[in-house]
Amino acid sequence: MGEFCMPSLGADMEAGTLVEWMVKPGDRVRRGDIIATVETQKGLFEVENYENGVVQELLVQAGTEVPVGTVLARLSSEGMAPPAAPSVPGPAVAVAVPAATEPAVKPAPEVPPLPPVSAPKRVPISPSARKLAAELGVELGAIRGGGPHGAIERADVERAAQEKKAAVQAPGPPAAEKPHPVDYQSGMRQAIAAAMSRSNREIPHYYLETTIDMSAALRFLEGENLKRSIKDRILPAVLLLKAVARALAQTPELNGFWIDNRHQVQESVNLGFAISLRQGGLIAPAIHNVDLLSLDELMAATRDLITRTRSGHLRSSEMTDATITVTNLGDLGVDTVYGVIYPPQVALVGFGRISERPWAENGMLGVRRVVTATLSADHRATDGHRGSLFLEALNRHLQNPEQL
Amino acid sequence: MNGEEQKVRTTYREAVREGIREALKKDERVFLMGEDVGHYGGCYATSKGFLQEFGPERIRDTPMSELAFTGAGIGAAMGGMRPIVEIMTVNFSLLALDQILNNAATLLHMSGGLFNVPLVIRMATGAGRQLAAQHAHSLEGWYAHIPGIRVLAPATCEDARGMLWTALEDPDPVLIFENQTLYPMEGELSVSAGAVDIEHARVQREGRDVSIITYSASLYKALAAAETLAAEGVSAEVIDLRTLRPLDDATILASVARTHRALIVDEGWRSGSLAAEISARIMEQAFYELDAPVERVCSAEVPMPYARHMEQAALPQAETIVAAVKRMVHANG
Amino acid sequence: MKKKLPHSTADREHGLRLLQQMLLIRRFEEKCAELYTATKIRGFLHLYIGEEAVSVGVMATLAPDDAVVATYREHGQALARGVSPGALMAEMYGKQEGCCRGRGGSMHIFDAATRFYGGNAIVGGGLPLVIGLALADKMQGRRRVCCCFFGDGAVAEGAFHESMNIAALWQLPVLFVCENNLYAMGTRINLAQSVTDLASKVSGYAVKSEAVDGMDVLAVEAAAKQAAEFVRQGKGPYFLECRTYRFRAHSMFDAELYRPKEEVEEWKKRDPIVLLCDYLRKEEILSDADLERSENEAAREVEAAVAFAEAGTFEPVEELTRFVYSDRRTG
Amino acid sequence: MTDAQLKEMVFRGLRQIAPEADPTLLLPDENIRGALDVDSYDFLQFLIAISEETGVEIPEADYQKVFTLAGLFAYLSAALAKKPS
Repeated sequence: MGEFCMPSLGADMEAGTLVEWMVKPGDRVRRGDIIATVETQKGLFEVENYENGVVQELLVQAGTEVPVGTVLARLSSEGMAPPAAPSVPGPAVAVAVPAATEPAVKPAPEVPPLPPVSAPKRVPISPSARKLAAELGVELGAIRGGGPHGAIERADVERAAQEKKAAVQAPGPPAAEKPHPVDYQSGMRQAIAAAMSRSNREIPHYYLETTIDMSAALRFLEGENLKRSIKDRILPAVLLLKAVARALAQTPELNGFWIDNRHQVQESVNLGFAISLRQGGLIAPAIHNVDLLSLDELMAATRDLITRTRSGHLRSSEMTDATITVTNLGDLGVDTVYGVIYPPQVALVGFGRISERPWAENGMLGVRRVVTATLSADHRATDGHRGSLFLEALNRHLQNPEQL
Repeated sequence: MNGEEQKVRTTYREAVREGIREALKKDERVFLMGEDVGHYGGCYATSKGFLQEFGPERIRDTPMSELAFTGAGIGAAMGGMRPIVEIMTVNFSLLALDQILNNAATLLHMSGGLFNVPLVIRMATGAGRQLAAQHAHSLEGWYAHIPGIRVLAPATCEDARGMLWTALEDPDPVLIFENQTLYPMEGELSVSAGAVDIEHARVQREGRDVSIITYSASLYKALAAAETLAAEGVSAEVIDLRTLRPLDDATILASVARTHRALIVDEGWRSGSLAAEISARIMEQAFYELDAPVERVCSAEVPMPYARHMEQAALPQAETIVAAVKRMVHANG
Repeated sequence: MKKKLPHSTADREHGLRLLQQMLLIRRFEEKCAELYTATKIRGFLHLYIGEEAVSVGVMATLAPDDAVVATYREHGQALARGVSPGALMAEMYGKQEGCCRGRGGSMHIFDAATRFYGGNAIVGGGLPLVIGLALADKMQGRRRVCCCFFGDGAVAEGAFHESMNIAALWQLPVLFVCENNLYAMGTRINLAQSVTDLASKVSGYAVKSEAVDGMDVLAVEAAAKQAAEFVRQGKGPYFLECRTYRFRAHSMFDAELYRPKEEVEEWKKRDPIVLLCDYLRKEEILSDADLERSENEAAREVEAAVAFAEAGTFEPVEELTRFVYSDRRTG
Repeated sequence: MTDAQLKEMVFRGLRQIAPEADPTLLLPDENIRGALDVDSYDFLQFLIAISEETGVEIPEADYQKVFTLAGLFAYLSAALAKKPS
């Protein structure tokens, strides 16, 4: 079933008004036929069809303005003998551009208000003089500024230091204590603290756990990676991310938010990928539309995201768009992770270490490389049965890695 | 003689001419192209006698088509030559700015690294000869804004003689600006003078109280100002930038860290000038070394007038430099 | 009215190859239009549909080490010159597997192997470049043709007049190919040129010139062969005006308010591909099976190009400043 | 590539992925990833850097052999000895 969408006719075209349909339901259309006219700020355009088929349904009447990508009509391809030249199976015309609905408004995490600053009378002082005063342990209040508008300059500080030394004759100036390093983490630490405590306060967590045999998945991955140069090698974590995205198709209610006591399931699958920062602290920016990405695209997106996270170049959308978070502590040798959900999301998937463990199967005992996958979920939005369906689907996808 | 290098008297013009001549002799891919470079011997006589010595193939007079012969220089460079394009003055280079910006500076990056443009373009620049507004621009700062090209401003005979060869060896386009008032300037060159580095600025005069940062013809006004200030107990350091892109931040910042004051002298107009860029970099990277705001002495923001007294009033002068430094240093009352 | 075509005898393979090249360009450009509406290709996109005979006819007469400089409507030149469709499509997808790592896009296609010195988005911007390339060849004693494609719009630019004069003055080996498609974006030629017969217009520069029917690939090829030979023998520049027409808008976002639909339909009757097919059928060179094979071949190449582009990857942002200066130099 | 160059290259690569750690303190048979708190992503970047410098692409199956400095050096010198210089 093909979809005919409002085409983008120019780099700066946001929307178009459908002026007139040139076809009606039941009409046969071929590649290259003009099936509608569209009005944009640049003028009237004849819009070309790209898929052979039969018009099933016109979804938008003449005269309405819709954003680029909106589905205008449905075409079916049955009843059409394939043309002599095979129709080029180029990408489906209808790109599933997520309808530009208003993203649900997410309340900003509370940040404690800044304490009011009492404003002492500001003494103008040159930066160099301020630094020198600190080095020489000279009190700024004690210096008379000789610069413009009474500004304090190096000369003033040097003179004050001389006077102080002469007056006190104390043994050597006091050692300037080492300025304590500013803890740049404090901002991030506060934000994490606020989110986590709100999560525990408001979200009734339930936890589910399952152990997944990773042999098939890892064998597949090792095979795939041998075909690729090391630069394009795919990490096991990427396989797990893709499996989570695919499993969510079975239980879409785990992919979304709980806001104003309403469960808001999201259509696009944006996985929050927990990345640890070397100096401590953790950020879980979103990888968008993981369900639409191939393994190679997902690996590239992950690599780009980690690099930009570590260099502090994240986009605001990546900080707020995650619809579910995945935390993978496999590197640190932890078997099981019972994670805390990032509000307002309604679920969090955790993966522990991939390790060799004894495995019993149809009466035989063997050794398999396994991983423990856990689901923390918000009991207001889903219940254990749906959670276990998700984990079961996750396991099934990892047993058929080729389809990921 | 304590084995000190044997020196010879010369002029800036002669040094430029020798630089071109040496390049033409050392590499047969090198050729000179521009208006009146051949039969006329060069508008500033920097290629006098070359037509006879090297012939019309390598000393090419061009029609008055700055855009086309500059573009031809770019094409020839891509075709394996090492052209020296002479645009008579920066004032006429505005016609060729499209080729310089959209082709020369951009091709390597836009083609994903496929094509280099090993081209040198020389232009006269600056005011001071009563040539009035259309022939007295100082637009090096514009070109120093463009990623993909290098911009040089030789102030001394040594640099006028030695920068060209290093520029010709550079795989990327290099622009060399020669202030027209410098051509008759006398100076000394060692007999074995040759190629010089084009990456670093140079401290021309050491000092403790202020760093005067400048380039090209303004260098000599700054040195004159420094002498006057010395007599009044103010020790001024003078830095010759030599390269306007990339700027040698290290030398600039090291100097400011010593003197805690910076004055930039730039013949361009103040707004959006190269001086503005240098001032911003000092504020960004040496803020805690500053004991006074960074000052700038630039040309007055007027079209350059013809009358001599008016033109001199518009241009940076040693006196204005001295006044600015005094303000910064004696601000202490 | 029987279309009169020059009777130069194209042998069977040569005729089919010309057809194959034109078909590839036509299907490639149609796919670009589709991908643009699906937001896979962005920015500006100028399609070559209708002018295929010019690039295919001229490229057939150029040698591998001749140089080519073109404009922003250069997909036809690039494909006819041998740039891989995959590298071209990936470039428009902004992927680093593109011919310029995704940095140039549709208007700035470059290729070192085929000495394709680019698309150029400044009207007339390539003309000074080509005379420089020709000057380098001449000074180094190489017998090569430097071929430059440009439109009737460029004829109004200063760069054109300055370049024509220098090319004639210094007798440079330049083949100027003017694709006169009657419109400079939205300005018809009679509203832009005092003399619209461009071939005769350039006689003022003492440059050998000729006009040819730009819809007839065999005519273009014959004229281009003669022109290229003239230039290769060092007899100086040659100006070949190809009178052609573009069937699609100037670019993707152009409502074509400036030209009547009837005029477009009239020119479509002389579609260069249809003209060649009619001729080859009349000469019993082309069978229906040949045409179908050719269509399938074109479809396969376009499909492969799209797949290559889809599978491409994005250049890491860390490479942003690479190639601003040469790696050897950047400190 | 001499042993000294190999050592210098490996340490440079380790400093790249663990800037604040000091790789020279690593014992020959200590687990690099554990000691320097290096996750699988960073370890892959490290191997990519090594492959760019030496041309040796270490397959996943051999990861076990290169978790320690001693193992890594032995593996690389063996691989380099086999490769035609």
